[in-house]
Amino acid sequence: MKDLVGTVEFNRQLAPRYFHIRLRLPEAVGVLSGQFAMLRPQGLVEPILRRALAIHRADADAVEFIYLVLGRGLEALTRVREGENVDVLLPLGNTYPTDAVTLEGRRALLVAGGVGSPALFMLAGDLVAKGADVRVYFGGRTKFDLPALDEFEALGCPVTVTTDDGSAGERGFVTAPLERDLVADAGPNGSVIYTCGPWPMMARVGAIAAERGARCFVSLEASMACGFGICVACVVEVCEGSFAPPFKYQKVCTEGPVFPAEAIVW
Amino acid sequence: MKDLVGTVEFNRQLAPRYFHIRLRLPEAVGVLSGQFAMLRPQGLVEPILRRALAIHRADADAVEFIYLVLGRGLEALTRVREGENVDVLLPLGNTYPTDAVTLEGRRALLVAGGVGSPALFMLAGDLVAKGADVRVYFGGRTKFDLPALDEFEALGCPVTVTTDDGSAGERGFVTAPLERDLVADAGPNGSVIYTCGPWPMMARVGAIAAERGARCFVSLEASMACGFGICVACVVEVCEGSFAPPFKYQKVCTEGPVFPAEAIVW
Amino acid sequence: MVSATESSRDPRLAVEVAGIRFHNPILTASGCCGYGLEFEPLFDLSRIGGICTKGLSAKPLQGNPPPRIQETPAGMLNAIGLQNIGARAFMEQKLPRLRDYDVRVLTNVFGYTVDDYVEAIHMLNDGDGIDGYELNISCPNVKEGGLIIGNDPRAAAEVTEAVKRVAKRPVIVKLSPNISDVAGMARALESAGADALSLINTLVGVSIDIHTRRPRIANVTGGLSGPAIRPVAVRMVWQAAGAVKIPLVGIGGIATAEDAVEFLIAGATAVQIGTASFYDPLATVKAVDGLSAYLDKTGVASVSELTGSIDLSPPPRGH
Amino acid sequence: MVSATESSRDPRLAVEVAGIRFHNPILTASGCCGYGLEFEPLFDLSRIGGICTKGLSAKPLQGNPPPRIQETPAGMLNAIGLQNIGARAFMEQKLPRLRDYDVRVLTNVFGYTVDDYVEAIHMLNDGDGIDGYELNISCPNVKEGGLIIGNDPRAAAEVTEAVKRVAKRPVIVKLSPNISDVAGMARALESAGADALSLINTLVGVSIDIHTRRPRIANVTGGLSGPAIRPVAVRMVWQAAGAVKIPLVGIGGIATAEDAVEFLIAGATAVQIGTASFYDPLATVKAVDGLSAYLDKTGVASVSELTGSIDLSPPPRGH
Ligand SMILES: Cc1cc2nc3c(=O)[nH]c(=O)nc-3n(C[C@H](O)[C@H](O)[C@H](O)COP(=O)(O)OP(=O)(O)OC[C@H]3O[C@@H](n4cnc5c(N)ncnc54)[C@H](O)[C@@H]3O)c2cc1C
Ligand SMILES: Cc1cc2nc3c(=O)[nH]c(=O)nc-3n(C[C@H](O)[C@H](O)[C@H](O)COP(=O)(O)OP(=O)(O)OC[C@H]3O[C@@H](n4cnc5c(N)ncnc54)[C@H](O)[C@@H]3O)c2cc1C
Ligand SMILES: Cc1cc2nc3c(=O)[nH]c(=O)nc-3n(C[C@H](O)[C@H](O)[C@H](O)COP(=O)(O)O)c2cc1C
Ligand SMILES: Cc1cc2nc3c(=O)[nH]c(=O)nc-3n(C[C@H](O)[C@H](O)[C@H](O)COP(=O)(O)O)c2cc1C
Ligand code: FES
Ligand code: FES
Repeated sequence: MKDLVGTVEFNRQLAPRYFHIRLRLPEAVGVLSGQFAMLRPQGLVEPILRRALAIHRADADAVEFIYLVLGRGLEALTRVREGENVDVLLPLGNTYPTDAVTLEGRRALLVAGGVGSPALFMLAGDLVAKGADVRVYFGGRTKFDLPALDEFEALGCPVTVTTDDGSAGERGFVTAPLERDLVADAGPNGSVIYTCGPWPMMARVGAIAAERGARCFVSLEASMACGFGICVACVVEVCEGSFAPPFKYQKVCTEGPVFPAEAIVW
Repeated sequence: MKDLVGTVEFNRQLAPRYFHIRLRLPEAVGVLSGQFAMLRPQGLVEPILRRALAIHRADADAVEFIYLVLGRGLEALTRVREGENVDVLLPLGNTYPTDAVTLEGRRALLVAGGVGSPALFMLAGDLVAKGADVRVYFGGRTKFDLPALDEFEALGCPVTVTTDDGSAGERGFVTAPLERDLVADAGPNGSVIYTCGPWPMMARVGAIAAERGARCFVSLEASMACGFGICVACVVEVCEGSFAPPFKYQKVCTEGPVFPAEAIVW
Repeated sequence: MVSATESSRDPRLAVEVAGIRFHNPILTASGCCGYGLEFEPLFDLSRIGGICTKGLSAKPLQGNPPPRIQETPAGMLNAIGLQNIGARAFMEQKLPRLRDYDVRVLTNVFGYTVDDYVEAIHMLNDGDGIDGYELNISCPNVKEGGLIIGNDPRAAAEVTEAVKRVAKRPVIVKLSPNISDVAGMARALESAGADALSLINTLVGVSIDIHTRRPRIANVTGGLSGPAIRPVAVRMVWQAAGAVKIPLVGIGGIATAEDAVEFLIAGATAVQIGTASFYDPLATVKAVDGLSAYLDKTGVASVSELTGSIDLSPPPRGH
Repeated sequence: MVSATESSRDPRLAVEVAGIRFHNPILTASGCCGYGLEFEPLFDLSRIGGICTKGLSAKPLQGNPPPRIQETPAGMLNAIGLQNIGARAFMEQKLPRLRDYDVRVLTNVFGYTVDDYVEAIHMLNDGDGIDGYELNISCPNVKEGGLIIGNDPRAAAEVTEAVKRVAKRPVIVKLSPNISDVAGMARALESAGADALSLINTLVGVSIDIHTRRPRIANVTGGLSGPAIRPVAVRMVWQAAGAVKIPLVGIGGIATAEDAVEFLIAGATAVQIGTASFYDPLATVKAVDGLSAYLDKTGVASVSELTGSIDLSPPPRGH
């Protein structure tokens, strides 16, 4: 974890309210898939808090993020231009357990919902690079809510797209093709599901995995003030026994953001 | 007084910490010399208050300001680029009484200190246009503190420059050449002095005027929250009898910013 | 200027506080609108629900020496010192012109002793066009050696009772936020006969220039207002709403219709916009229009349905 | 990590509070630094004056359900609910590693009854490497039906006296800002034996989502912190400084060395940085360096000369 000053290489709009930013870093930082960063335009006075964004891509000395503007924090980020600076604390959080895929040869099913996709992109790339059998399920409300779909498609693994309104791919929820394929696929080795998206979607994915006996890892979001464990704001309620006592609340920023689906009280 | 949205035509740096901004207005606004505006980059959340700036120049549908960045309000203004919007409330305040110059034919001595000069520039232009005998005394700490000196010089009236460090014009305070000329000039019609600059400078100019029996008008600054009379923050203490009772404190934004020098408790 | 007519008004916005009918729940806050007339060049005063004047005293007051204000993060400190022309001059010079507008007028009143309040109210009782009084009780009590009347439920109730005895119009008492027990204060004022409560006044603050080491306000302490204090104000409205039955007027950091809705949901029937008018002189009229838009979008039938509608059921997971 | 050595330290920054010598007056605030160790990857803990831990109770606590925070203008609300691993686990798991650093450690302690405090202090008395205690008295008093101990001088003094009887280390009592009479509270705590006072804790606030009409914090109320509250905190430090002789630790919205200096001038001997560490994790070390730079620039010989040096002479005209 380092607090660095990143310099904007580009910060471009992908779709209404979606942006893609690339920051050059003053030093190399090792990033694991699923990790995130806390960002704030340098010198910004209001709003005070940094925003958490999944690391979409990491090179030796640069990182990329894809973000959906909900309020004034990320709105302020959209106004930062090439050559300007962004304070960035990274890398934060844990990573996806992948032994079951890379060592045991199970299939990896990545289920992304909207802007949950950046949290899965490095994982997809890593697993494809290791020759794993990776399938991506990407759901969005409309065709404008499939940020960086082209980057997933460029990885070469099969990508199934759904939209709530049918404006791209299958009409309906992304859990429909997932369920279909899980039934069709039910083989001896089974699958490991990795998912990031809206809470109800992840809850449903977790339930599907439990029904089918597939392992499932979810990448959670939570309101964060610090991103590195000092505020104890970002908690999620976990099931008894899933973590060492005494806490039923675990911090998403340090114990997560990746959790086994069955550990979460949905 | 109107609350308008101005669009930046240019916003360029003149010298370290000095900027010159031009805003196109959506409608024509009649501006008198000495009036000011309250500005804020549109959508800015912090700092909350607008900043008061003298109207340096006004065309039918555009206004210009010259400003010295002291803190984060005007700092934020420097970041607004061509085509972006600025909320601007204008025109505000009173104007300079000029009958003694234009009707009685007295000489006008304009004494500017640093960024006090924009408050005098329209006056200088108006008086020169009316054929008055105008002399400008422009003092700054250094040669970098003489904003828009070239614009004063372009008016064609004599401009005497002083700097505290001698980096431009005469070394010393601007009150030195003023005193010299007032003595030399002492004729039947006398002079009218108009001044805007740091408080101690204006206090000294007022005292010089009083000694010599010259009329003197000062354009004051004060901490302002609103600029149009609703907060009662921007007061200056006035001498008894100089304004109608009951107040010894007068609002700079509505009773001023121009006051007869002798009305002020310096 | 032609005044807003009945027909140009959104009937869904009408509210009643202390028996006073307001066209809409957006009022100006005391000390942040002069005597109301300062807004004449900017908008038709009849478009807003009400005007609450600068604090008036029986006699004119000079106020504090400058500097009187200082900007702070998302807020400002002020110590104007209640400079005002006095109740008499207000009635002679300002009130007749306010009568040109179809807007409710509350006169904010303050004093250092019970007699000060009573004297001012006696004068204002004669004012034609005043709809109600708002008592500012956040002044040092000179009798009790400078303790703030509004921080002491007994003193505050005493002022309220004395004023209620003479007032010919409804009395709204304005709470100081510099207290530990809002509910207790609210109950004391309700028992003392207040027709409504408004809250909050400013939080006491200090700012020091680290170069000169001098306070940035000549009076040393000033009142903190603006968006910075909004969460404190919403909390106090919510606590007062749980304690009393009389209506509440929410104040504190309100800048937009959305902010106003937050106070209504917390328990207010109307709101006042203060500091925001300094940096957004049209904030009040924009908030009126914004309230209509909010009702359109949400399908809520009227603003009064919002009052006290806070939902305290547990939130869904995943937030 | 190699610790800051004596020689790398600026001796002009050393201060003493309640008999505890700090290398410099910059401490972390409770609840805004975990147990200190979370900063290990970012900076050498020996560079700052002290660490004030997350509030510890005798037994571990689960804390409140989420959402626990909400951003507000220039500030934030929190209702963490004092989730903590308990005094015992702190001493076993955290304290030994903190001893690797040359930094003073204050353990923040809280409880719902006098006995809770005494029990926690008894445990912590055994902790090797603890330099002092900070009592958080802003908790609801379960005995008195939920009234806040820190809002009542008698209850606060009672806790202080009980703790002082058993504490083997200096006791700093942390004031709630939700009170009307800071000076009175400060005097009550000084009389009760507090070795120093720290102030302020958070202001109580509420924020409501106008779309769901639900409070944005599951606990409904939360504590307001951050730059928004700084003027209130400076004011309270200044008022407390005028009321008591024991040293003060200033807290509230401090983000930079300049902010820290403002609190020192108001009367504080040291300060704590809270919320700022969330958005600027290096805020504390930057403030330490900034203090040295301030002394260089102004020629002031040491930070302790700043304490209480506010200049109340009338300001020059023209401001
Ligand atoms: C570990 C982690 C990784 C994340 N990765 C990404 C990412 O790669 N790309 C991305 O676009 N976003 C990501 N997010 C979510 C992102 O942090 C928030 O959407 C962002 O903070 C919102 O900031 P804002 O300024 O746009 O809106 P704010 O002003 O903070 O909020 C505006 C509105 O959105 C609501 N809101 C705020 N945060 C959330 C949230 N997390 N979920 C739902 N509603 C919220 C608020 O309650 C408010 O109503 C991630 C979050 C976490 C914790
Ligand atoms: C009627 C009027 C006309 C003005 N015309 C101009 C103009 O044409 N050009 C121009 O550059 N400025 C002008 N000013 C002054 C200008 O308004 C302030 O300098 C400005 O508000 C500072 O804003 P800031 O954000 O840069 O600094 P802030 O963040 O507001 O303040 C930074 C520091 O400067 C100090 N400060 C703030 N305002 C003043 C002030 N008025 N005088 C001295 N110190 C101050 C503050 O106390 C603080 O220490 C005018 C002021 C008035 C009242
Ligand atoms: C400059 C100024 C002057 C004020 N004068 C008064 C006053 O005379 N009487 C009063 O009751 N409140 C006065 N107030 C308090 C406001 O009416 C209001 O209660 C407070 O500012 C909080 O609201 P806001 O955040 O919207 O400004 C004043 C506030 C400001 C900023
Ligand atoms: C998330 C959070 C948790 C806090 N937890 C505690 C606590 O456990 N004990 C305590 O005394 N104060 C606690 N505080 C209060 C801070 O220590 C500090 O007094 C307050 O936040 C004001 O300082 P700041 O504005 O610098 O944050 C907490 C504050 C925050 C923001
Ligand atoms: S975000 Fe602060 S502890 Fe997780
Ligand atoms: S600036 Fe508000 S009254 Fe003059």
